[in-house]
Amino acid sequence: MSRVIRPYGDATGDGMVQVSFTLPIPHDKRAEGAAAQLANRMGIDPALVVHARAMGPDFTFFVVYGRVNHLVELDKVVVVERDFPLLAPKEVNARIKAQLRRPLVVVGACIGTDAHTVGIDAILNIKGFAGEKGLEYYAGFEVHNLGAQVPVPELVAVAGEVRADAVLVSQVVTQRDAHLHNTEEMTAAFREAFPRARRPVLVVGGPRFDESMAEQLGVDRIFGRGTTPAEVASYLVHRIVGEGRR
Amino acid sequence: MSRVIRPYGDATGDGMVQVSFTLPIPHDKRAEGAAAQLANRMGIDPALVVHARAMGPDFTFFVVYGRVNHLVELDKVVVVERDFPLLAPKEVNARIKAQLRRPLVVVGACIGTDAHTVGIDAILNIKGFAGEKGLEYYAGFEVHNLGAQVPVPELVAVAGEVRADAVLVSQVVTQRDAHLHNTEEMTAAFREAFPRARRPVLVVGGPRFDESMAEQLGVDRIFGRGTTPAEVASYLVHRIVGEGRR
Amino acid sequence: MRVALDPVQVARARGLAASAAQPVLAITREHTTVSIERAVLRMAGLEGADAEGIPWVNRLVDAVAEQVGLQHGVALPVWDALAAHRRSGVAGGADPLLTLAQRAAAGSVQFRIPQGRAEGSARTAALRAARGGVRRVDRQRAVRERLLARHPVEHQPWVYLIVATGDIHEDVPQAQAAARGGADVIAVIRSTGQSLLDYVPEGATREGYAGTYATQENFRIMRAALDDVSKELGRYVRLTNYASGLCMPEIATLAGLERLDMMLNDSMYGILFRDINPIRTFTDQHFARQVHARAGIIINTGEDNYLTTADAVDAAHTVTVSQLLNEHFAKQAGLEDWQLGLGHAFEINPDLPDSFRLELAHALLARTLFPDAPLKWMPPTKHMTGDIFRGYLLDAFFNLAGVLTGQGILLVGMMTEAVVTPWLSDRDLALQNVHYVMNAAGRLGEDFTPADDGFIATRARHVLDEAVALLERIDADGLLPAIADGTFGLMKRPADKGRGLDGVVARAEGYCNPVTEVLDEPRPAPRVAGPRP
Amino acid sequence: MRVALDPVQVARARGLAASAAQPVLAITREHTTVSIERAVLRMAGLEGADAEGIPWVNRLVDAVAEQVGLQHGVALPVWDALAAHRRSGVAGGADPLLTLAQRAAAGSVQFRIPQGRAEGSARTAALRAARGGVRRVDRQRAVRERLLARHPVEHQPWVYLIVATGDIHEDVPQAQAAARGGADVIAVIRSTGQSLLDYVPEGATREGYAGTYATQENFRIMRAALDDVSKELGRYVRLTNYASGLCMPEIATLAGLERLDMMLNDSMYGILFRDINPIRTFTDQHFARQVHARAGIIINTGEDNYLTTADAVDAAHTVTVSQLLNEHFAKQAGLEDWQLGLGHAFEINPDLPDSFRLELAHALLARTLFPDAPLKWMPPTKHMTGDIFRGYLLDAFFNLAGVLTGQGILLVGMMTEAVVTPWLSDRDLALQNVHYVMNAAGRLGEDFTPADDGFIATRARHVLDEAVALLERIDADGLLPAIADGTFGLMKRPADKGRGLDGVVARAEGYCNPVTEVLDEPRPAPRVAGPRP
Ligand code: B12
Ligand code: B12
Ligand SMILES: Cc1ncc(COP(=O)(O)O)c(C=O)c1O
Ligand SMILES: Cc1ncc(COP(=O)(O)O)c(C=O)c1O
Repeated sequence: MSRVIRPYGDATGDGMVQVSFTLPIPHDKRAEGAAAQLANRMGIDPALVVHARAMGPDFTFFVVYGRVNHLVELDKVVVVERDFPLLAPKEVNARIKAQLRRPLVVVGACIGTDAHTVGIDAILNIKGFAGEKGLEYYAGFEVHNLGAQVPVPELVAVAGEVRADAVLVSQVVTQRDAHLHNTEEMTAAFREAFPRARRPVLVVGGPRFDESMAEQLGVDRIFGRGTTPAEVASYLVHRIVGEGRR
Repeated sequence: MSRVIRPYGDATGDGMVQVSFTLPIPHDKRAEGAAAQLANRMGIDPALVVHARAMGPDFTFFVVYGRVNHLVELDKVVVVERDFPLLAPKEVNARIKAQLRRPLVVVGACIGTDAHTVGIDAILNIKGFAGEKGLEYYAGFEVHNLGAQVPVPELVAVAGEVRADAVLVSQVVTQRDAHLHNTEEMTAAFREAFPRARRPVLVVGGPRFDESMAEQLGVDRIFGRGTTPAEVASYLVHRIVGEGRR
Repeated sequence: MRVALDPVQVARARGLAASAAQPVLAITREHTTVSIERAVLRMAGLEGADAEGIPWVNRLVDAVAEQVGLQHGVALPVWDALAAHRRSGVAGGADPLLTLAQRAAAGSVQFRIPQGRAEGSARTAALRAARGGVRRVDRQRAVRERLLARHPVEHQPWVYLIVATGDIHEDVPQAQAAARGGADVIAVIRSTGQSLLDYVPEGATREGYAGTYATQENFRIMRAALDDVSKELGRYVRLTNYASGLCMPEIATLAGLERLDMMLNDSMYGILFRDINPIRTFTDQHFARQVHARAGIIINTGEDNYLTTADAVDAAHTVTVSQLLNEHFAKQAGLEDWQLGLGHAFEINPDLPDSFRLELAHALLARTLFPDAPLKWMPPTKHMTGDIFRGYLLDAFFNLAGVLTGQGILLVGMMTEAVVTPWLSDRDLALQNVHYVMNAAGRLGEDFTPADDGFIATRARHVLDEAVALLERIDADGLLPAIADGTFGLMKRPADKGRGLDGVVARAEGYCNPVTEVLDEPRPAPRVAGPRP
Repeated sequence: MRVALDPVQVARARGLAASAAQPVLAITREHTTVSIERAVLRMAGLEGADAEGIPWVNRLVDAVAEQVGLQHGVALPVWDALAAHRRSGVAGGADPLLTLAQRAAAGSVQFRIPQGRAEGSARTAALRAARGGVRRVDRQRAVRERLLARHPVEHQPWVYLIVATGDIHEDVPQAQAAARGGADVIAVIRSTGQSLLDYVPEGATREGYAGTYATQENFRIMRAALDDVSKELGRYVRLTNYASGLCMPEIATLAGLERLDMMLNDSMYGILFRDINPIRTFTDQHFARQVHARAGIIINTGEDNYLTTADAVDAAHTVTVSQLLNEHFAKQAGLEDWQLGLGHAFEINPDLPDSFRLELAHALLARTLFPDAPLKWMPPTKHMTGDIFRGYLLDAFFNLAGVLTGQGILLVGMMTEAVVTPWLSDRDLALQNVHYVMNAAGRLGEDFTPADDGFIATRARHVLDEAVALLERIDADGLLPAIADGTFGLMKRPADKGRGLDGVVARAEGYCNPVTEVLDEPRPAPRVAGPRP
């Protein structure tokens, strides 16, 4: 596979893309020119403004097609690859039993004002996700799922009480970067409450996270869209059991 | 109105846009990273890859949302504004009659292998477009509509025979820039066949033309998507009668 | 379009719902809550907040609770104290209630449960104050009726759009743009955290997350903006918000005072999806619905939510059961059929064979069971993905099912459902989708007659049978235990858990709520109705 | 699903169509064309082109035409000359026909119209050669039947997708991707200019505009690629091209030889939309259809095109008239019902009230009129705009109308219709759209029974009445004058104008066409059928 590629419309290398956006200006020729200018600045040239629609007197919606000049350099793609083996539930349980000699304690929650529990439940509940059972199903895990809208101080307190090995936090609402603010608040609280060596492994997840931002947000790992319970279980084993933590 | 604006998703200045494209690589995490890289290079940051779908083993389709960093500078927007008055059919006829003292001769055609006559017919036929009658309806015009797939030499010959004041050419097929190549071929042929002063006014039209490319293509004017007959009639009067040409 | 149902089975379902609701209604009659008491003060005209943003109604109710408890209601101690103030010459200013609240917050008021003559005059004064508020509500209702007569909305379904920027000043232009694009109803979604706040924030707000705070001032701003655009368009554009969460009774009151037209108000949503205590929720809900009934507000129930956590086919009958319960609770609170925007949703997995026919069956079941209610039809959300094109497609079939089955209120789906709260352009595109479907295929129902023994009718009857079976179980075991068991939306909520329980107070003998007393007085019949079913 | 039509009116419509077609069929029997004669040579196995890319069949036919004219056909002079070659010991090599063509192009062959014995042996030799070609066609048909038995396509409609990169080597992966995505039929659109070329280009091509040249080699490459993917998928993927333009008879022949499965082949498309002379078109068309009949190829007619230039409501009956004419011409050429992919399209202005119901009416009319033909249902194109979301929506309703009314071949619409020739991703999205609709609502037809006196049935009957009225006029005034008048698609095409007229030759007494003679010989009945209506 070539290391440098371009988008594919209907021929190799044609670089074709589709863009849509709204500009806060009334619809006229100048507005269409403005749309073309923006597309040009995005590297689209020629930019075909194929659709423009006035939305009331103050806004115009555009659809633009065209050839983007940028190259995609596959060598420079930043991606968080799975750097641990994917284990079957049996192996997970066996390794926890053999090496940790006690269940691995996990606390889960939606923090802040987020009430979207379906995602964290998908990872934790027996029912699971995509045909895989959740962590509660594993003999090796002791799961405390605190549910929705858990205040950070409460989460920290419970994590301490149950001596959590890992804390799993879900964040689904992302408007105004709510998920980032909440995560930062959470990591700060854990940093404050636990000495570095005793701090539980911090994991966040949700469909709109950028998995490469873990360090920036102060968590150990981020899981995005479509994560399955086995991935999380395997990661926890790798991170906590495999490294002989505690 | 502010002279510098940004795209509007759901708040002023949020800069949000939507992009979709295909990359010629199999769907995996790296591919999603590649999509994010491309979006970043287009100035979208953060770029949310919200949808990725494998299309067979070799291609992946992406939908990306995010904030684009570019500004739209309204002062720098390039746009071909109508720089002539829009006349009613009566005025058009009156001015041709008064100043030209003979009908203004127009030759129309789809050139090359393009058989899309609906656009040029919309401008020329009596039936017209968007409720406006076409140029054939005007007493002031003598219209020769040659129809589809007219070879350039034939067009040049007819234009000479009927002593055309203007030649109106439609180009709808744009794949591989067919419309640009055909237009260039046409203008070259007219330049060769006519002395500069006697060359008919050359007009091209079609839904995917960039109206600002007239000079580059060697034509006098380009008309795009949604052009109406009255605009064309008014332009011809302005250009040919108004300036007392010939 | 209707499906053939066995009338005996329908009657049985209604009877079971009434019987299952009975014990819960009894409980609500024995309790009050902090929010109901605050609502009484709001109805009496107490507005505003202290320097920290804590509303004066909270300050005053808290002070009363601390000193004498709330078991007699807040009215008697408060109007008793007001009388004492007056007697002792404390400057009441233009707003003696506000002055009282301020002084109470400062710890300078001594409350008591008045007895004898004092009780009588406190009650009378409270009733007068409450009646003033209710009159304001009545006036707003009359204004709505007048505006509706002037700018009528004849068509159906009503097109319902969500606005959710978090900033009331961005919401306004977006709502107006949506109205111009064809929206009949604008709902301003609330910020994520609000339902768990035990107070209603004050003033115009710009800092919500994924929604804008419901405040009296925001209500006013938006209602005024929509009045402007209604006039411009010659079509009355309705405003909706959420009477839910810990402040449900107060928000219902503010909605009546500020002429909101519809309110999301479900008998169990707060329990299931906000983990609010069941007793708190049912008690608050009854009061809130009494106010809605008076205000001529159409409620929207929340059965759609169950299908975001449970499967829309397996749990179809739980929607029906909940609709029947919501209907009964609503009627008990004085709401009429035209005010019952019973909820359901297009949430069947689109990969399931015949998914669209199943949706039609479910939608027709609701339509046939509740012939006079303006059903609220919710779009696909759970199975929406980042594939916005597919999303636009699913929304089209949702719209088609809506117009085919005569839904009254169509909440317009957004192609970006799985991505962001709706953008301005999403709303415009969604409206185009609705309008195409209504215009091109709106009357297709005339050509379409599901056979009595066909797939659709059979499925509808099957769901009804399942609903009756579940109602039998609930009736036998109790509604509260059923909620505790995860019957609805798979959420398990025991009656003794959940938020806001400490705000529930058992009423004492002599409990006085001047607002419900006024609402219980006889009054003339209403004139405005919902979208014709 | 069907609509109730008056059988007398239906019979009348068919009778009028036959009667109106009669004079035109008579004319075709009196003529031949350069392309028919070239097709004879192609059937006899003459392939390849000279250094300038002019095919040897053109060279040879031109040489014959120049020397002795084509009024007796090319076969007699050619096989007579071949015999002379053989007699005079000219090295015929492996391919004597090719050698003859090369020598004729160099001016070294003297042609004559053989008489008597010479004529008899030339005719016999030509027949033998033609029979060899027809046997190759028969073998390909047998291969198709075998592959279909192994990898059957049971469902309907067949999902039909267009590939149009202009480069056969880009077309291949795109076609395979489309097949994997669910396409049952792949059509490789032709380059814009090809229909007006009076020769068939040679070899694999990469330089088409908005389509790829139809060449024998391109046919082979694509058929092989689809055979591979058919095997991979266990589902035979059909290949389609265009037997249209000035080389219609030759392309039909190549299609038979290279196992194409369906061909666009309309009796009037070339006249109306390519300004090809009417006599040329009708004559070519009859020959081409005879070959298609033999090859077991399903033709697709082009009524959809009328609705891109004329209005789909006003001109709905012109579609019906053209379908009836196409049916009659096809039957006369030996095609059977299952081979008639009669065209129609979803082109009603989507802003028109009840547009979807009108579409259903038109689609049902065709379905009811031609119960055994696998109708070809074309998507919206004319009213598509750059609003790709709206386009995706319209395509969904097109798909719904298609499955509801039992269309046999569904040409999948693209959201980018108004923008570009389809992208790889457009096709994938379009397939998802089709599959959602088929899976979710495919059986909705079972629940759906348009009333006999309802909007849909009434409209269908009205269009049929208009069609009969128009057929009466055409029958009275003549089909060629009707075409000259702009009856179809508003295009006016007089019988003595148009391209390719100089390639039309009146047959002389004794005209010999060995291919049609072989095709007219009796043969066993075919076994494969189209999508079940
Ligand atoms: C279901 C749902 C609800 C339900 C939630 C029920 C419940 N108990 O969870 C209800 C109806 C209550 C609801 C309410 C609201 N919702 Co909501 N909701 C959704 C919906 C439709 C589906 C979400 C979902 O369940 N996905 C399925 C799960 C399995 O996927 P997931 O969450 O991505 O989880 C996976 C991965 O991300 C990962 N993962 C997730 N978390 C974690 C955590 C860890 C540790 C790990 C390892 C992995 C992991 O693993 C999971 C499995 O793969 C989405 C729209 C959509 N289609 O996405 C909107 C959506 C999320 N909701 C939204 C909003 C705004 C709200 C409200 C705030 C609206 C309001 N103002 O009233 C309310 C209030 C909720 C609140 N306080 O937070 C917005 C968020 C917008 C944004 N991007 O900011 C969305 C996107 C809809 C929209 N477009 O407006 N909602
Ligand atoms: C109708 C149509 C046809 C008809 C044409 C009938 C006819 N007699 O014109 C038929 C069915 C024959 C046809 C055939 C083909 N078509 Co076609 N067709 C269309 C369609 C659906 C509509 C075009 C149309 O009529 N628009 C309405 C007119 C009024 O708009 P307009 O052309 O933009 O004209 C306006 C302005 O642009 C301007 N204007 C235009 N010309 C001029 C000239 C002057 C001088 C002036 C002043 C103004 C002016 O004024 C007009 C009024 O406002 C489009 C898709 C679409 N929805 O746009 C595809 C489309 C144009 N076709 C397309 C293709 C590829 C073909 C084929 C080549 C396919 C094939 N390989 O077989 C064939 C062959 C045609 C050929 N040799 O050129 C592609 C072009 C792709 C591209 N961008 O390159 C399109 C976009 C469809 C697609 N997505 O694949 N087509
Ligand atoms: C019935 C009902 N009530 C309330 C809400 C949301 O309100 P809250 O702000 O209380 O979460 C919803 C959410 O969709 C709902 O469906
Ligand atoms: C019936 C029919 N034949 C032929 C064609 C196109 O072929 P050509 O390459 O001859 O333009 C079309 C185009 O859609 C068609 O509908």
